[in-house]
Amino acid sequence: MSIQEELQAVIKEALPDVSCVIGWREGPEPLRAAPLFVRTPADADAFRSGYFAVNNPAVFLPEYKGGKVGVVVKGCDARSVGQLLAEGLIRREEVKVIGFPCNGVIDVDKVAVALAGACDPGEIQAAREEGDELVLTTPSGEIRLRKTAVTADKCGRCLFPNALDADVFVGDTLEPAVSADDYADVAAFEALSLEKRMDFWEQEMSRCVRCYACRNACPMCVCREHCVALSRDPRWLTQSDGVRDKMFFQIIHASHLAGRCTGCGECQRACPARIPVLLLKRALSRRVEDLFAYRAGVDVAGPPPLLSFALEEPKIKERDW
Amino acid sequence: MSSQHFGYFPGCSGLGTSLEYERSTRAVCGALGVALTEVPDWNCCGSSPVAHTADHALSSALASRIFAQAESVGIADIITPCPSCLKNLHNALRRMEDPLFRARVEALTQRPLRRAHTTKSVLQVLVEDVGCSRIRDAVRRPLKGLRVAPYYGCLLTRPGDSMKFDNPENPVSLDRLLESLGAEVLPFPLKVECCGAAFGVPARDVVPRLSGKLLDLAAELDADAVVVACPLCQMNLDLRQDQINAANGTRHSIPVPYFTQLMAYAFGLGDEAEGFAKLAVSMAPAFARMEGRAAAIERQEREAAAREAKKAGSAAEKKSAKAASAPAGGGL
Amino acid sequence: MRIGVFICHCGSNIAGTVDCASVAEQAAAFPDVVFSTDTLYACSEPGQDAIIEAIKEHRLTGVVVASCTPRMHEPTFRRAVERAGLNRYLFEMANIREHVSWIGKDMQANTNKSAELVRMAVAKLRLNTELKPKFFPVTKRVLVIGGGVAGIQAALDAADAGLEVVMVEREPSIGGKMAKLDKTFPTVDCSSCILGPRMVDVAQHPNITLHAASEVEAVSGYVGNFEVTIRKKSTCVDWSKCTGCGLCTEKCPAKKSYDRFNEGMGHTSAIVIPFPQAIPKKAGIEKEHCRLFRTGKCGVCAKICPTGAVDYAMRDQIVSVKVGGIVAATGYDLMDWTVYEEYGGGRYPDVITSLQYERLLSASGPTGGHVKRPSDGREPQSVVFIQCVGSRDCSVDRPYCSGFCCMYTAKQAILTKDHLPDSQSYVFYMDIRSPGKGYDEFTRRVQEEYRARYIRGRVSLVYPKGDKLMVRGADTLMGTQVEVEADLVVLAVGGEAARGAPHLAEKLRISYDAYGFFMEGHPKLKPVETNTAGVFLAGSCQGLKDIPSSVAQGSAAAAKVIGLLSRDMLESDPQIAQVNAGRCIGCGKCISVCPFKAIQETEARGLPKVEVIETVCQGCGVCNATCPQGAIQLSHFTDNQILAEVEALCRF
Amino acid sequence: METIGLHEADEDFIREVEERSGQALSRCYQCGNCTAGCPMSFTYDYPVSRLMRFIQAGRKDLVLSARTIWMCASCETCSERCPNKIDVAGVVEACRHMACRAGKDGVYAVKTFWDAFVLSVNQHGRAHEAGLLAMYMFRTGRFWTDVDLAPKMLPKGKIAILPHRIQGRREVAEIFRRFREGAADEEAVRSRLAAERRDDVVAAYSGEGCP
Amino acid sequence: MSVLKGQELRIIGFLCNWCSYGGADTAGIGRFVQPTDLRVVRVPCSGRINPLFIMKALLYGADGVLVSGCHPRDCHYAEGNFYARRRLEVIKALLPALGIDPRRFEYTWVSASEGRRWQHVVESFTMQIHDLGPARRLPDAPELDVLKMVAAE
Repeated sequence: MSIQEELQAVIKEALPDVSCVIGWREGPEPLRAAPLFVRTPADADAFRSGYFAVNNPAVFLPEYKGGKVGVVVKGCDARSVGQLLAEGLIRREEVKVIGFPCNGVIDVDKVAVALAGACDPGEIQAAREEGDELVLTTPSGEIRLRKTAVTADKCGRCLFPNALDADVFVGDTLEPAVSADDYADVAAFEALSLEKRMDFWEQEMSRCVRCYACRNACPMCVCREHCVALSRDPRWLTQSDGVRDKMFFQIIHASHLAGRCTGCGECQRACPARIPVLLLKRALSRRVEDLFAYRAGVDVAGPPPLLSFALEEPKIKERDW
Repeated sequence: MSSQHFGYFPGCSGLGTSLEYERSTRAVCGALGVALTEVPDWNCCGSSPVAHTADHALSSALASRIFAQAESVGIADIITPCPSCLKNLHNALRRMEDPLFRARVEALTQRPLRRAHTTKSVLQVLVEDVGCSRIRDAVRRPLKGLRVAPYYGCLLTRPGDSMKFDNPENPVSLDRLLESLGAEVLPFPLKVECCGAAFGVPARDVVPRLSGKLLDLAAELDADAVVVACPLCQMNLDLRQDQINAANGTRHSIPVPYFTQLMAYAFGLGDEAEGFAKLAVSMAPAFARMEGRAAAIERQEREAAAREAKKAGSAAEKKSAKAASAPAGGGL
Repeated sequence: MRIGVFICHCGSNIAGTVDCASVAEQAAAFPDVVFSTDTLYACSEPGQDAIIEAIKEHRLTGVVVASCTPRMHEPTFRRAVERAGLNRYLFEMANIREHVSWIGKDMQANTNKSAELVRMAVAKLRLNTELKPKFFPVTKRVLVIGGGVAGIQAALDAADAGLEVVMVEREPSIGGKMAKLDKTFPTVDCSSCILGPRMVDVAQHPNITLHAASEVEAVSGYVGNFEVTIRKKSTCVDWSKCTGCGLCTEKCPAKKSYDRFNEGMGHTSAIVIPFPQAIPKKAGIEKEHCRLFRTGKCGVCAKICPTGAVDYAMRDQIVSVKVGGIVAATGYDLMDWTVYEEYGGGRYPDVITSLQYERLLSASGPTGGHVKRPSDGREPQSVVFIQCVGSRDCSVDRPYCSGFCCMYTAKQAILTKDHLPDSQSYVFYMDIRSPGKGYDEFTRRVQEEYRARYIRGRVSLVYPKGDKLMVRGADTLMGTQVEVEADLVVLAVGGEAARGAPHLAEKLRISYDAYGFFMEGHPKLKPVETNTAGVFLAGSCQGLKDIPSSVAQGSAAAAKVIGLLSRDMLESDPQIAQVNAGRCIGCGKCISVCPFKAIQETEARGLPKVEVIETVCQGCGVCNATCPQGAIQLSHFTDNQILAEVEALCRF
Repeated sequence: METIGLHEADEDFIREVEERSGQALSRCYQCGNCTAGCPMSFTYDYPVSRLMRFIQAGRKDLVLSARTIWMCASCETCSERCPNKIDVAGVVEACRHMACRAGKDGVYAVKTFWDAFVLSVNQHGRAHEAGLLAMYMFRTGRFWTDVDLAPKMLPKGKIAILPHRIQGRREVAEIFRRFREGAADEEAVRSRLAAERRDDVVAAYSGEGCP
Repeated sequence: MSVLKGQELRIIGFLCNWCSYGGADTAGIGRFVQPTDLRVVRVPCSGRINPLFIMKALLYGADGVLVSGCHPRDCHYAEGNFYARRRLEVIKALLPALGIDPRRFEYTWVSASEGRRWQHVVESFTMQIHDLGPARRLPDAPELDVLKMVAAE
C-alpha cells in the first residue's frame, strides 16, 4: 500500500470522530494541489499527498476552534500546528493530527525557470513524479526535469521532514538532509550593502498590489478580518499606494510573526507578485533562535519568547553607553 | 606547559648590583620548572631616569625594542625580577594601546610590534602561575624559626588599577610565599613605603631617612631579615646600611636578602644560587638565630604532641569502656 | 476640536533661549488651533486665569501648554482646565524647559524644537477623549518599614491621628542607629533618654502592631490597597511566651559571641536581648554563635527558660496585611571602611569606627562608659579622629558628603574630654560642615573650650609603632606633612544606603539613585513623596540626614499618609487599557503579559473576548503593544495618539 | 610674600599640564592627602598639594622651577590614595617633562645623575652603573660619592668595571637620535599619519580631551 | 518648519514616564547641555512601546530612534521593561534586512536620577546619527499629495 493509500485509510478511520479532515486533492492546474475537506468517507478518495501537496492546511484550523477536526500535515505544516497549539489558538483535544514523511514539495516558479522557454508552464497538461525526476506532459511531448532543480527552497533546509507530535504517523520516518538551519539566505542578503538592500526592497515592493494574499496564506495570521492593515483605529497604514506603506505592511507582518513564524513560506508562495517576503520573517527568526534558543512550532514547551521574559538575559548584550 | 614558559628580562642591575637576585631567580625558576628564555641582546628598559626626564615616547621606545627582540625568538610574555623595569615595560604596553602614542614610538624604533604582549614580575609568576603549594612541595630546608619582615617597596603593585597584582596598599603575596618556605612572617606595616629609590646617589639625606625608618621598624619587630623584591630597595637597605647607621646614629645589622635567595636556600640549590656572600650584611647570624628558634619550636611541638596523644588515649579508653558497657548490639 | 495654545516664558527660564512669541505664532497655524499666545508664567494665578478665560472666550475644547515638565505642573493645569469646564484629559503639555531651554543654548534651534514639540502635543490632543475616573475604597492602615527614629516618628504621628499602623523592623529591636548613640549633638543630651520613651510609646500604642526581626517579603497592589507579605524571621524564641527576664542570656555558655548591638566592642551570649531598653524586650538566638546549632550539643536556654519559650525548631512565619499607604524609613548603614588598607583595613584593633566609639562612650555599653582601648583596655591619652572616611571620596565611589560626621565628631571630641580630662583629641577634617541651629557654635566650642586640635587635611597612613599608632597626615593650612602619635584612632565613617535598600525599592516599585538612596518625588516640592502613589519616605533612606531632619521627615511622611487615608474613596486613574470588543479575537496574549492580572477572559455572542478590570489596571500599556490587532488600547496613550506624535515629526 | 594676581593665571599652562598628564586638575579639592603620604615631602620646597594648587592657579614659572618636581621619587603613593583619583605623580611628571623642555636646570645633582644614566644607555644600550656613577662624580665634582661602598661591592663582583655593550647599541643610539630630531613629536607624527591616510588613528585623536 | 537644515537630524525618542523622562528632566534641571535634535515622545512604560512605532518612525522620516526605560528590575510596572528588552532586541534584527543601518536605533535604560547618563546617551546617540547622516527615505505614492490638496480645498 502506498503512503497515499494508507493516509486515505487513516482519514476514513478518523472521520466518525471529527467533523472533517483537511488535506489535498488534485487542483485545476496539474502542478498545484488544492485543499480538500473530507467530510464523508467517499471524499477521501480524492485525497492526494506527495510532491504537489504544497499548501499548508494548518491555515484553516483556527476557524474550526470549538469542534474537532482532523488535519493531514507535512513536517512544516506540523510546526504551524504546534505553534498554534502553543499559543492556545487551537486546542490539542480538538485536533487530530495525521502526519507522514515528506520528501519535499514543488516550487512552481522554479518550474518556469527550469523549462527555460521549452514550453509555457500554462500548457502543461499533466505532471507526475518518477524517482528523482518530475515528468511533465505537454502538447509537444514529455519534458523531464530534475526534482532538485524545482523543489522549494524551504525543503532544502528542512529539519523536520516528519510531522512532529502527530496522533497518527503513516510511513517510515526520514532523516533530515541538513543538521541545522544556517540562514544562509539571510546572510547572503545581508552581505549586500545597505544601499543595495534598500534598492532591492524598493524595487520588489513596487510590484505589491496590497492584495494581502501573503497574510491570508499565513497560518499564524489569526486576526483575519481584524487585521490592522484594514483598520482606522488603530490606523497604522494609510490607503496610499506608495512603496513606503507597502513595505510597512510587510514590516507589520514580520513583527507580528517574530518568534511565531515557522518558516512554512506560504506568504511568499502566495504572493502573485513573487516578492520574497519570507526573508524578513527569517531575519527575525534567526535572531529569536540566537537569543532565546526558540524555534517556533518546535520548542513549544515554554511560553513564546516575546510573551515572556527572563530577569537576566544572558544572550542579550546591551550597549554599554 | 606553555604557561610556564616566559621571556626573561634580567635588567641592567642584574649584571651588577643585583647579581644575586638575577642568579637566584634563574635557579629558583629552574627548580620549579619555569622555563626562562632570555630576551636576546636586550637593552635598558628605559626605566625611571629616562621616563623621568625625557618623554614617555622615548622610554617606551626602549621598552618596545625589548618586546621586538622577544618577538624575534617567538616570545610575547616577558617577566622581570626588577619592579622598576616592570613598571616601565608595563607602562609602555599600556600607553601603546593608544594608536597615536604607538605611532610615535614606532617612529623612534622603526620596528612595529606584531604581537600582543604581556609583562609580569617574577614574584607574580611564582605566586600566581606556580602557586604556593608547588613552592611548598619544593622546600627541602624549611625556614622554620626565621623571623622575616616582607618589604615590597613602592613600585611592585602600583598603580593598582593597571598593575592588577595583589592589593596595592596591603599586598600579601610575598607574605604567603615566605610562609610557604616555613618562615615566620611578621606584620610589616610599612611594606609599601618608599625606601628613597634612586636618590641614594644624588641626594644623600633621603635614604638614611626613609630606609632608616624601615630598618627601625624591622628592628623593633625583632626581625632576623628584611626580605625584598627590588634591587633599588636592596641596595638602599643593605649596601647603604652603614651610611644609614652613621647618619641616624643607629647600629642596625639586619640582612636584606632577596626572596629568591631564601627560596634557593630552602630548595637547597647550593651556595652559588643562594648568593648570600654577595650581601653586605651577612645572613649568617640570622640563620644561627633561626636554628636556635627552630630547635625550641620542635621541642615544644614534641611536648604538645605527647600531651595530645595522652589525652586522646585516655579519651579512647573512656569511649571503649563506654561502648563495652553499652547495652544490646554492642558486640566486641 | 478648538485648541488653544499657551507658550510659557517661565520668566527667563524659557524665554532666555526660546523665542516664545515666535513659537506661539507658529502654533497658530497648526491644525485645529484657534487661539495661541505666550504668557509670562502659565502656572501662576493670572496665568491660569488667562487660560480659563481663553477657554470661555474662544470656546476652546482642548488646551496645550508649553512650559516645564508635565511631571511638575500637569496636575496644576489639568485642574485649571477643569475649572473652566473642560475634561482634564483634553489637555496636553509640551516640555520646552527641561527638554529645551535648559539643555540647549542655540536660540534658533530651541525655538524650532519648541514649535515642533507643540506640534506634537497638538497632534496628540486632537485625538484625546474625555476620561472619567472611577472611585474605589481605601484601606485605612499604614505600613512603616524601619523602626529607627524616623520610622518611630512617622508611626506615632499616624497612630495618633487614628490610623492603624503596622511597623516592620529588620532587627530584633526598634531604635535604629540612634539607640546606639551615647549623646546627641549639639545639646549633648542622652540619646536613649530622648528615644527610649518614644520606643515605649510604639510598644504601647493601641493602634500600632510591631513586627520586629521581620522583613517585607513582597508588596503587591496599589495606592489605597497594598497587599504586603511580611516574613517574621525565626528567633527560636516564642515571643508570646518570652517575658524578657534574661535568665537564658545569663546561663548561655557561648559568652564570647559577637555583640552586634555593641558593634563588636564587647561580647555577648548567643541567646541575647540586644540591649536593656530593647523594644520588644525579647530574647532571640543568633544561630551562627549558638552551640546547639554549631555542635548539636547544648540546649541550656531551653532547660532554663521559666516559660518554655525556647523553640529550636521554630520556622520563619509569613504574615499578610492590607494597607493603604507605605512609609519607607530604612535608614542607613556605615560604609565598609576596611577598603582603606592605608588605615589598616581592620587589622589594627585600636582603629575603630565612630559608631563603635559611641558604644565605648555609652554608660550602657560594654565598658560601662569607661573609654578603654580595645587592644589592651588602657585609657587612651591621645585620640585622633579622621573625618571623611568613605565620604567625599571618589576612589571608593562615595563622592557625597555624609552630612552628619563633622557634627558627631565634634560631639565625640567633647565627650572624650569629659571622660578623660587629661586626654588630647586631634581631628583631621577637610571642611567643617555645620549648617544647623547651634551647630557651628558647637564646633567652635570643641576647639575653644575643649581644646581639640583641628587639623585641616586628610590622613594618608595609620600604622602601629610599638603600642601606639602613628597617624601621618597633612596640615594644608601650614602646608606640611604632620604626624601624630595616637593611642586610639576613631574613623568618622560615612553612611551609605541601608543594606538591601535597592532590593526593597524594587519591591515597592520606587526609584533609587546610584548609591541606593530612594528617590523623592521632587527634590524640593515632594521631599517625602515618591513617584509611586501611596509610598512615602522618611529619614536617611532618602539621603543621609541627622536626627532632627529625620524626625521632621517622619512627621512629614505621616502627614502625607494621614492626608491620603483621610478620604474614604480614592479616584482611580482613567488612563487605563480599554478593549474594543469588536476587534478582539480572544487570543489572550494580553492576559498572559499583564503584570497585574488586570485582564480576564469573557464572551460576547458566543465568541471569546477579554475585558479589563478597571481598578486593577495600572496603565502600563504592555497589553497594547502586545495585541496584534490593536484591539486593546491604553486610554490617553493609544496607538493613534502616539502615531500622531510620530507623524507630526516625520511628515516634516 | 608676594600678592598673586589670580586673574593672571596662565590658562595655556593649565591646559598643557592637563593634556600631558591626562588628569583633570579641577578635580583636586585640596584635601592634602598627597602631601600627607609623600615620603619625599621633606626634600621639597613646596608640598605636592600646594604644587597642585599652583598649577590650578596657573603659576607656570613657579611650578616649573620648583624643587619638588625633581625630588619626586615616583612612588605613586599620592596617586594611589587620592580621593579624587587624580594621578598626582603623573601630573608632577608632566611638569618635570615640561621643565626639561623649557631648559630648566632643576635640582642640579638629580638632573645630572639622570642625565648620566640616559647618556650611558645611549652609549652602551644598557645602563652601566660604574660608568654612570663616574660620569656623575666627574660632572658634579662630588668625587666622594659612595666611595665607602666600593670596598663592599668590588670584592663581591657587584661592580662591572667595563660596560656591557650590546650588539644593538647602534639601534638604541638611533632611537635616541630620532628622538632628538623630533621624530616622535606629536604634531609630526600626526601629520605623517594623515599623509599616510591612516585616518582611523588621526580621527581617534582629532577630538578634544586627553588621550 | 523642519529640522534645521545642515544642523539637526530627525531623532525621535520614546521615553518611559517614570525613569527616563525623569532622567531627561534631571538633566535639564542640572542644565546638562545636549544636542538639540532629539524630540521626546512620552509613554507610560517602555513596555508600551510597540516596536512598530520605531519602524514607523524610521520608515517615515526619522534618521534615528532612541528608546529609554527604567533599568531592568526597576520598572514602575514591575515587568514592562523586561518585555520591552526582548521586543526591542528582536526588532533590531529587522533593520539590516531592510537595508536600514541598525545603528539608527538604540535602546537603553536611564533612571530618574541619572541626568548625567542621559546627557551622555543623548550626546553619543546624536553624534552616532550625525556620523551616519540623513537616512534614505522610501518614496510615498505621488498621488497622495494630490489627494491631500483636494482634501485641503
